[in-house]
Amino acid sequence: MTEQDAGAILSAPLIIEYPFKRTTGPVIGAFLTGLREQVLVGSKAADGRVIVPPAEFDPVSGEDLTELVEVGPAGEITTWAWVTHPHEKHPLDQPFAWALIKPDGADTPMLGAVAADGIDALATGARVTPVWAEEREGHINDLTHWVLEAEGGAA
Amino acid sequence: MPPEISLPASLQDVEQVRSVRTPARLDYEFTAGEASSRFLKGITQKKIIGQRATPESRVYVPPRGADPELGATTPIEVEVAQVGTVTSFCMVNVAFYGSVMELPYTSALILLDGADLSIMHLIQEIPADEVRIGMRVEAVWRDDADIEPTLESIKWFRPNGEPDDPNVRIPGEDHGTGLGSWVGGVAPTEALIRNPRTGEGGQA
Amino acid sequence: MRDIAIISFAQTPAQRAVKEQNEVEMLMPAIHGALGQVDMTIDDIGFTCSGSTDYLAGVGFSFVSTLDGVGPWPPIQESHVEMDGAWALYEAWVKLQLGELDTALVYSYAKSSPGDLPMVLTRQLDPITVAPLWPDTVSLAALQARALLDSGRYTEEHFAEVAARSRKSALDNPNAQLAWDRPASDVLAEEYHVAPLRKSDCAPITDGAACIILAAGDVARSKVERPAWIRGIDHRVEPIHLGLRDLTVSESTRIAAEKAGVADGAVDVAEIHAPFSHQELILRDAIGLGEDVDVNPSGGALSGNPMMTAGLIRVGEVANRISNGTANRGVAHATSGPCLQQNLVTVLEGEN
Amino acid sequence: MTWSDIDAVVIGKAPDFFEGVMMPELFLADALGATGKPMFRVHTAGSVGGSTAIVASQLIQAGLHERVLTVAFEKQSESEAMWALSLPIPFTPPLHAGAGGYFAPHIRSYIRRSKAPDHVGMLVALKDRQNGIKNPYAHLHEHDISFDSIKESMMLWDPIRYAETCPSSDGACALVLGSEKVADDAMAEGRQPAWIQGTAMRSEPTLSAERDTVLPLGGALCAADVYKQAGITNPRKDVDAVEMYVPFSWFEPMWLENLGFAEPGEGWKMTEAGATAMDGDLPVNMSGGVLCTNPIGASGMLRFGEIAMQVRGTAGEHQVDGVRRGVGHAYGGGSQFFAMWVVGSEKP
Repeated sequence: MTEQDAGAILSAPLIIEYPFKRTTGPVIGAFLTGLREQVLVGSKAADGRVIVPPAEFDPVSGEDLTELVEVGPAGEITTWAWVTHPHEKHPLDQPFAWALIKPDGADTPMLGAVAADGIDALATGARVTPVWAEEREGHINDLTHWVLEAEGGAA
Repeated sequence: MPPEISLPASLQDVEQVRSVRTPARLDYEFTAGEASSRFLKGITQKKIIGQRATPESRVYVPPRGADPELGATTPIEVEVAQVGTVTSFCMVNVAFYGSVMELPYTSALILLDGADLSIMHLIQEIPADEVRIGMRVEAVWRDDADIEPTLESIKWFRPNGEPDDPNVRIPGEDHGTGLGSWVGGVAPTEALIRNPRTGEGGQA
Repeated sequence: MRDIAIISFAQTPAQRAVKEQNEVEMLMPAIHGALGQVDMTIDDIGFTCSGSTDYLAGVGFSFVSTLDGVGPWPPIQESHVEMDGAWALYEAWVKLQLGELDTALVYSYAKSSPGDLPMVLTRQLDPITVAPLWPDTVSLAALQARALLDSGRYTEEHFAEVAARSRKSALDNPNAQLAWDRPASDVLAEEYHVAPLRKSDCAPITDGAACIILAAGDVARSKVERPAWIRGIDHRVEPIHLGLRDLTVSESTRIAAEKAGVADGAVDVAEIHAPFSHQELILRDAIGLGEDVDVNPSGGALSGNPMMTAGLIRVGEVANRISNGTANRGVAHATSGPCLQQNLVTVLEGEN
Repeated sequence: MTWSDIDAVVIGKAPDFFEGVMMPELFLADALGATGKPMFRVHTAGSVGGSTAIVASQLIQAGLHERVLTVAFEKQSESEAMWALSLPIPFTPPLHAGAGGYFAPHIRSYIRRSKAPDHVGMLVALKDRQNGIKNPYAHLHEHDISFDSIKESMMLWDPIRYAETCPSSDGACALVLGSEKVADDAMAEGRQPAWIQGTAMRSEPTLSAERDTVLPLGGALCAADVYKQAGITNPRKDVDAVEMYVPFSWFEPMWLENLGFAEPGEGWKMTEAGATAMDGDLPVNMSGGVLCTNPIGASGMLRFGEIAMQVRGTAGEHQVDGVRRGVGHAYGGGSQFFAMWVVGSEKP
């Protein structure tokens, strides 16, 4: 190969796509069942904390966690990040906030997308409530996103 | 067995979710790299061009970027023949993802004349149960208009009419038989193998 | 413990996208560079260990074909971790502790450019409750940054100072991908990327490779004038769920630093694997570094962040500064997982 | 023993595309009881279960830890293993037809070189499937398996029949490795440990002109290394039982030769004579082996764990009497990555 050909490097699209069907196990299964029923479920850890989404194993001791309790569904933002240019794979296509949300009665927050008019509408400690999909199948996307309570969420 | 779970009242009488579909797709742009791109350019000209690291080292077809014995790039190009010898083969009766071949088909390891490592490719134009180790075969190219930078531009290999090679061997197979065993009281050592970097070793 | 030192380190220049080469082609200059510096070949190496992951370039068994780059013939003693190369170095260090072998070659590499890296990395998250939301790495880091601001310990000005200092330091690093000299106020003037993070608070996407050679005791002394001795090395992990951790601290780093013995002596230099500016602040606190420590003189991950390799490069950068006499004792840190989930700390020292 | 007794966790599995989770040990950290501890992830293709256990043992041998949990798993059902192994890569024709298509020509070469009769592969399959019936943890329990049913099963990748092929399994395996003191304590409490007498790993390139894919040098050197550590000079005599990685039946005679139990070209004669049966002089794959259970990432560790059970005398129905020393073997990639250990009932 001569020098002037040196740029002729081949490239092509490579797509990795799987339909993944995952077995949930009873704990995560209960969490997804809850989403289908518009209920949030957490698990009680050995130290009494309520963890949501429920942990199958205690994050400190590693023991099985088996006691599931209802939490929320409304809750409080513990931290957040404002996305100006949503990615096509993100849950919302308008600028939105990712937030860690601690449902009422839970001791740990869970990740969610919060719809809001702008970055100024968000604050740590703000109250949010879930928006549910009309058709639910027991999937994390059954909870499509969260909205600020002041913006019309049914508290 | 999973432990017994205690559910909140609101979920005790509803059917539990047991599985969930989480389809995922990731898009990449794959780069063939220098060695493969040079090789595949040859293919678009219906040439099979192997590569080697040094004038003495092995000729690799297709080259993958490194001579795996030397751990070195393979800048030297060597056009190899489009005929070769079947060193082993397998008749495939099972469909698999990405497969476009009609079943059954024969995929074979073919040592092209002038190359030091067999390529895997299809054998056609002969009944599948007549394919033999040692059989001499030649490349059959697609129509010129359909030639692309892939080994699939060679549709398959077919018998070229030459008599079988009775001395066919897999490259490297002498190492296996030269190993000896503990049954014979000789443990294998690296010394049995020629070190391609130093030229040392290799007595059988 | 047996005395093990880093005697050689080579890396490829950090680049946004190495489009001309496949992985083994990109990797070989690092391997050849590290061997060449100490006039060794693979025949002189007792154990080889590498770090990489299939997801970055989307090719399964990526490490199988890149092994060709070392020329593993006759067959070699070898292993691979699906982790940053810093952990491959840990495995090699353990192997040399057994006393049978005296040398080890450690390499790692990544092509992050073929895919959409922040989205590819979402595949590390809980596959049922988190990954289907596709929360990209920058957004997760921004959640951590906001929590740190809310803690009142640091401000966005502190983030900007880390961002500016790192890129200025990188001007002296020929392998850096991003290097510039602008004041922190310029960084603060940038629009938010994912608030509260700005583009300059984030590491670039990088392709690259690195290689380190370890040697024990007298073998190390025979090869180089001033080996960089590994005085301590430890790594720890935390739960992946962000809600289960206090994101404003790094407990796993704290434990690793303690076990590695960071506090046993003065630290001259530290290379911290912080892909986001605020993470350097969290990590400095967790490791227990004082104000006088020269942090990330290479420019750190903010100036070039080849996945699976940036941690190993931190070790190499500290080793170089010890070997060339500019430092006597240093700390290198590597991280993995979302928001500093898993961390490794090693302490390196010159011969006194 | 509880989670708090464990000092570190070493986990292994094969490619992450199988489950669609990148570096899944990160997401599994608390399930592994690893919070606040060192956790390490090994990936050496199919040999990974073996190499993971070896890396774990070295953490103890180096004096770093007293008790290490080592785990390996694969959940092939989450995706489809054949897909994950045959991802269509641009410019690369899909000619292999999966692992069977890759290994079948090597098996044909073995048969030609050794002049082994056709029925040897079927004898291995019959033996392993019958052994698997005795193992409650085996994936396949084929109570009506017979030589004829194997012979009549479909020829998938000639010369590999369907019944001579491993299944696609979900599964996991975990071992707790302890220091000399931990094992002494177990002995004192009447629990027989399996003493690790040697460990070894070797790698060679997939596609190199120098290598012999039928009797890979890496496998032989790996065996030579581990035997030397364990003081084995005549493996056929000094080893009581073997769990080896046999995903396609013909690999039993091939590995018998590669691991020095038979002269090159003679391994099939051991199989044919029944030497590798439960009641033979060198029982091989008492558990039913990979031919009955193949959760890829765990398959190597299962070999290592099964042989430890034999030495400890805890293998239940598939226990062979009087196993004082055994070999666990795993291989991966294109017969290029090897991991082996020798365990024994006696302290080395």
